[in-house]
Amino acid sequence: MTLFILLFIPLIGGMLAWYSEKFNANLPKKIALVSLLCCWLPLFSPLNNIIFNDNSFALSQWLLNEPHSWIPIFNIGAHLAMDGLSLLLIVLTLLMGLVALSSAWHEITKRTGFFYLNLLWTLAGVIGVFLAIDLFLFFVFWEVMLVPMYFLISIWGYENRHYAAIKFFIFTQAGGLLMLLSLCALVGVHFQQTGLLTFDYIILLQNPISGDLAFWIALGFTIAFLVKLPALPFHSWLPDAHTQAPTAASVILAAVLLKTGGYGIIRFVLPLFPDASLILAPSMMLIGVIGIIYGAMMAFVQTDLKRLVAYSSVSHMGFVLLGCFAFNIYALQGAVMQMLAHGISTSALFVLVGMIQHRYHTRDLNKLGGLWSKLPKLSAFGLFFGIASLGMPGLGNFVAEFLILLGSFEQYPKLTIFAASGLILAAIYSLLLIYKTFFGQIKGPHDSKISDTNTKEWVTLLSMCFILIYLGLHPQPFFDLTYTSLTNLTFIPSNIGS
Amino acid sequence: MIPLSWIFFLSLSLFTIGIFGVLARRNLLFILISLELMLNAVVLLFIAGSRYHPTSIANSDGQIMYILILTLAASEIAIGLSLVIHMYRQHHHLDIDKLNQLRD
Amino acid sequence: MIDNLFLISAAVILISALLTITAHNVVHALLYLVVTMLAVSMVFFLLGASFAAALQIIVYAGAIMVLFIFVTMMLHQGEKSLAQERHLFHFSTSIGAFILTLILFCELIFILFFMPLDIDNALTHTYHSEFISVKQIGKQLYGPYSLLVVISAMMLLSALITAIHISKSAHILPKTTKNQEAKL
Amino acid sequence: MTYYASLLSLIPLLPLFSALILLFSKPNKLTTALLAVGSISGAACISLFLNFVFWQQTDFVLTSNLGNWIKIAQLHINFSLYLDALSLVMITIITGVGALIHLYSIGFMYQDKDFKRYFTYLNLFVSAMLFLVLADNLLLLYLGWEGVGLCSYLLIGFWYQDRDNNLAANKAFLMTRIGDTAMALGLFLLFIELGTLNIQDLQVQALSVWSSSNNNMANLCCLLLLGGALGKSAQFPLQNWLPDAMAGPTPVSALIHAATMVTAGIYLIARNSQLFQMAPDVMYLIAFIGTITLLLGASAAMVQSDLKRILAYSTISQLGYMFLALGVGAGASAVFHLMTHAFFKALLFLSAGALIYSLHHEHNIFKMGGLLKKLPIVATSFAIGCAALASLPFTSGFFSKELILEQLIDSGHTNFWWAAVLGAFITAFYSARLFFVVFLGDSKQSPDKQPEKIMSLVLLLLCFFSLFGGIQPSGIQTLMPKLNASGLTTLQHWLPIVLPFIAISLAWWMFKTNLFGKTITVPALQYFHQLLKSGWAFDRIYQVIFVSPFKFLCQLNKSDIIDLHYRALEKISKLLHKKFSQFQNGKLRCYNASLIIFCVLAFAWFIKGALMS
Repeated sequence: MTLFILLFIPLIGGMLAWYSEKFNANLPKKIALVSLLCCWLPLFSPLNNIIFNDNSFALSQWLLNEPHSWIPIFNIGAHLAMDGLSLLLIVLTLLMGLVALSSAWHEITKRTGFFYLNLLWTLAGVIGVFLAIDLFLFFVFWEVMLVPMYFLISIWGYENRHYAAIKFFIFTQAGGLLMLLSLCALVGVHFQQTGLLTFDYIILLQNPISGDLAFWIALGFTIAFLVKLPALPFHSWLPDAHTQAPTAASVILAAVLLKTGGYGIIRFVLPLFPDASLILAPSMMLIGVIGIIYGAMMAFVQTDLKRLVAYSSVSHMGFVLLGCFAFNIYALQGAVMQMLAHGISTSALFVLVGMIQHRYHTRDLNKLGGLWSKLPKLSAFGLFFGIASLGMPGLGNFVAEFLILLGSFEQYPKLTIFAASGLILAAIYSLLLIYKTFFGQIKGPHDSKISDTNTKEWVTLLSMCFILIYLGLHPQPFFDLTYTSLTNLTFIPSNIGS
Repeated sequence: MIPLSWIFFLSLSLFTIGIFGVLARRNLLFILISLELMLNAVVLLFIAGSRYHPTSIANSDGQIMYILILTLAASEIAIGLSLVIHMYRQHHHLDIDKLNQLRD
Repeated sequence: MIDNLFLISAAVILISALLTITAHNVVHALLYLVVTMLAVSMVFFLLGASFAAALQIIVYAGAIMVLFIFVTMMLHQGEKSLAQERHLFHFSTSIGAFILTLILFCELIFILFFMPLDIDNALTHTYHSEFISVKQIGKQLYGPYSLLVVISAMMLLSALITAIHISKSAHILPKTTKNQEAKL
Repeated sequence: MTYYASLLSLIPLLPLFSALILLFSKPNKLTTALLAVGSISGAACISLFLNFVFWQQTDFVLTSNLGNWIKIAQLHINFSLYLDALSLVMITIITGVGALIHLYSIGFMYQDKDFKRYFTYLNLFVSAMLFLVLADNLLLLYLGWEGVGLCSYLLIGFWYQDRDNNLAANKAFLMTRIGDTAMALGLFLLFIELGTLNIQDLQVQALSVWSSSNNNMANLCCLLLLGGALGKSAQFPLQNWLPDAMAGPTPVSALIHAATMVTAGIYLIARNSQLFQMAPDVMYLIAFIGTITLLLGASAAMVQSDLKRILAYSTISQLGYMFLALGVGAGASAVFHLMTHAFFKALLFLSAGALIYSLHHEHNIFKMGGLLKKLPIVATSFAIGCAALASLPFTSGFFSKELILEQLIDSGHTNFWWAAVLGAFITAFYSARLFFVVFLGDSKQSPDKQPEKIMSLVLLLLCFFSLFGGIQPSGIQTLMPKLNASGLTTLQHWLPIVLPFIAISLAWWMFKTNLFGKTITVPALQYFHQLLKSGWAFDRIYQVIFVSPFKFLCQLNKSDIIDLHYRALEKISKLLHKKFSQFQNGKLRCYNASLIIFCVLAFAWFIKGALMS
């Protein structure tokens, strides 16, 4: 039952926060904080039996497995299970929930109750996505996390937030529907082949379907996840959603919602359709590489700070896609690590951009400049996270990108050379970001009352720095955690690649 | 005995004349009149149909259908005409093309 | 003998129908319509449906057409409406409708005569001559078709109520609409 | 032995800890200086102590493991340090020169308000360099490599208010980043081919796996590693970032762009010497690039007017010498030249710093003159530095450059020898020109303040080293054959010794007829002078070939072509909506007509169907 508790806490917390707004204005924040903190309790048991007695993976891949029946007629079960990969991503979600909460603490003033409802329900949806093992339940949570995010962007966003919110909604909804189609097709084909109608992932895993229909179903799933992980052709919702979303929403969007795409590929596409994903692999890696270069080139010319960071995350997610379809253990570990490191570094950048916007009321790079002399602490953090996002060794992003490129070099050397050029392009736009905002002469008005980072912001940013450094210097625990769930994906096919 | 195809031709041409009447005339009254024509054409067919029905005993379904169509025509005309009056009272003309407020 | 009688009445039907729809004066159109109705009742007689013919004359031509004429008289159309009518309907505006109906007519004729449908042979061999008596219709009506009677009764009732309601509100409405306009 | 291991691990960690302490605490200037210089001099003492310990032993190895980094499948990487003769020399140079430069920069940077930030970056830089030099595997080396690049970026752009400094810093970081990416690709290839990234195992595996020398995989790996070295050591294709890197404070230029960072490339090739032995073509390429850079740097330095840019171009040409030595297989002589160069180039830069400090940030040498009397210490240190640079006899520069020239002949590359000698001539010429223009002649400006005592002390210490830097620990001796002049012809032996004097007299003659400051009228000569001044116009070439097309392409695609497609989709649907709404015009007759039209079509379809069958 622990997983269901973990799921219901944010849901109930959200309702309470919304209801409590009637009593006084800043009660919802506190309730949201309390519910986020006690989300950690259910995680306590799996966490400590991993840290202390690390034989937790001895028996099976799943740390916690809770099958319950939900709709018996179609044999749809409310089946939640957690393995190393989902545990990692849930911990990331909760962390980023706290960061989003801290950044929204002073920024959101109107209708706070409803805001925290949406925030917590998005988190609940995402946790559900990471835990759901039953495909139907997975789809339900896929939609649950989408609707509150739409409200977050469209109500508390900036100038043309409606356009961005609607665009975000249409893109992800189209992806979701495509996934629903392929999901039903998968179950149908499985039923024909084995006469067993089930939506359960573990059973579907036993006898993967093959043939050209499997290819189309795999393609359906992959496209749905490509929309969410913004791969190249479907990425155009991300910059708009990020620029118009309030800081808390764009932190959640960047840190967690993008990861559901990557998680989906690793969890559902690769194991369920082994030979179809082999056929898909070259084109997907090509899309990944083009995404890296295209995202970086787009980030280079942006004048809006948030758009620049948004396009940079398109480029980083291109690396994840490259890693997922490279089919060897290094690339997959790199992809998971990239999801974690990118989640932290990009959301930190968004928190910083939020702070700059909160103080200077502008995101335009041409109007910003010389922040180092006015706000040294904030600029120091900005420099650190800018450097992290360009992949400086000793920080999480470098380890991830190194592993991804190492893994994909083994399969497609020529393609990886272009992907490696992404490292140079990443350096270009990160340096541009740092130079345009923090160095140079001050352009903005000189009101001296603008305060540097207060303790709350200072603590959140500093903790994120330590996490990134820890990820960079000691990533081994994360590798061991996801080792079991990734090894069965890495059937290194001898036929592809030179 | 009248060959059925003639009756078919007759009712068919009557029906087409009715349609032309509905399409061409812009006065509501004339539309109602041509509607009546179309109804008669249909009734003709019903009666002919039952008359030529190849069963041993005499078949009167056509005429029963005629009775029904008759009541239909009557009620339809009653409402049609009251609408015409209503329209005339309000717009002082019966041109149907001017009645397009429902559009926007 | 019956055939040429049928031909005459068919011709009358067609001509008067054409005249109905092309007449400019409403009353002329109505009268031509009455003539059509009578000719149709003649055809009913030829087809042996004497009861239907009688009904046609009494109810259709008698009652409905009279109602029609009664209403047109109420609308005191006068000379103005005749000029208006000439303006509303002249051949050049309805050329589109004419072509459309012509195409429809040709298609129907084509289907009727040139399509390889086998309607003629089935009918010619067994037909019977005696008339259908009113008693027979009555038995049928209140036998298997009793439901039909109930439905038509309901329909007539509803038509009655609607007609009364609309014509009643017709009185009140113009007054209210006037002061509504004043208010606007 | 473990005692030494923990001592070894202390060397890179000391500066790191002091950098972190400085980062998070807000000490006053004195404690910052004490902490910073203390940690570096601590590391220097440890390395000196290790020198004494291993002075006699010829082949000693000391390793210490700081912990595990990445362990997946075959990839076992851990933070382990590896000390042998080569890295011992390197850490002595880095910590020795580093300590002196830290000491010097206390005086130099005392007025600056970002005193703490400066020393944090400097300490971070030295610790990254030490990690690079002591790394046991290529990934930790890469970590140090990028860390060094980052700190050089931060230090070049130290005075961030000025726009040019930032641009210079960005340029430096990006150029080195291109080299680093090539090196990263080299790392991947090496791991896939040889299954490990540990440097010592690599050398062993290379011998066994790539049996036949000169197979293309060995060439490819060495080429990629060379790419990294070229980027970092500012060699031929990627060298135009070094002159702009002079925008940083002068002690930074001394430490980073003369003594330590630029030597990383040479260390990388020297460290993987067996690997490069397997690829003779790449060795020849290294020699070739060395010569080109040598001549390019020297010729450009001849015409510069900015004091620090002259020294930057001379660094490029001296590095060219070292690459040349590496190319012909004389790794030890390259390292030896690296050591001596570190001392006298640091001396030159620091004395230039003192000069700028006292002349209140005056960089143009033609605005200085006749300072011999006014700044005696700076003048003497400058003189010794220039002498060593021009490799006059009995200076350390003489020993190391002679050794390289001799190695060139031993390995039979006589054409490279001639180029090297020409380079030596030009080097002597421009160092003499520099000295005469700055210190002799009529004085245009008088210095408003003398350099700090601490700066003069450091200068004297460095003078001592650059004169007697020739002595080396025994470890290097074994790698290096004795200075036997057996194989040389008399010309080859005496020419390099006589040549600097000829160059100096030529420079003296030109100075006397004050040809130096005169504006050139002859258009062809003027064009050539401009070409040399801009470092053979590499900046413009790269701007035209790479930068502007890239910028143009990005600007072209500013509004995201793919996004335009989606917006076009939206516009199309709006258009269709407008078109179709015309049908809803409220006229009954139109609705009837559409009804009849449909019947007509239905009949037509029915007829077609019936006719077809």
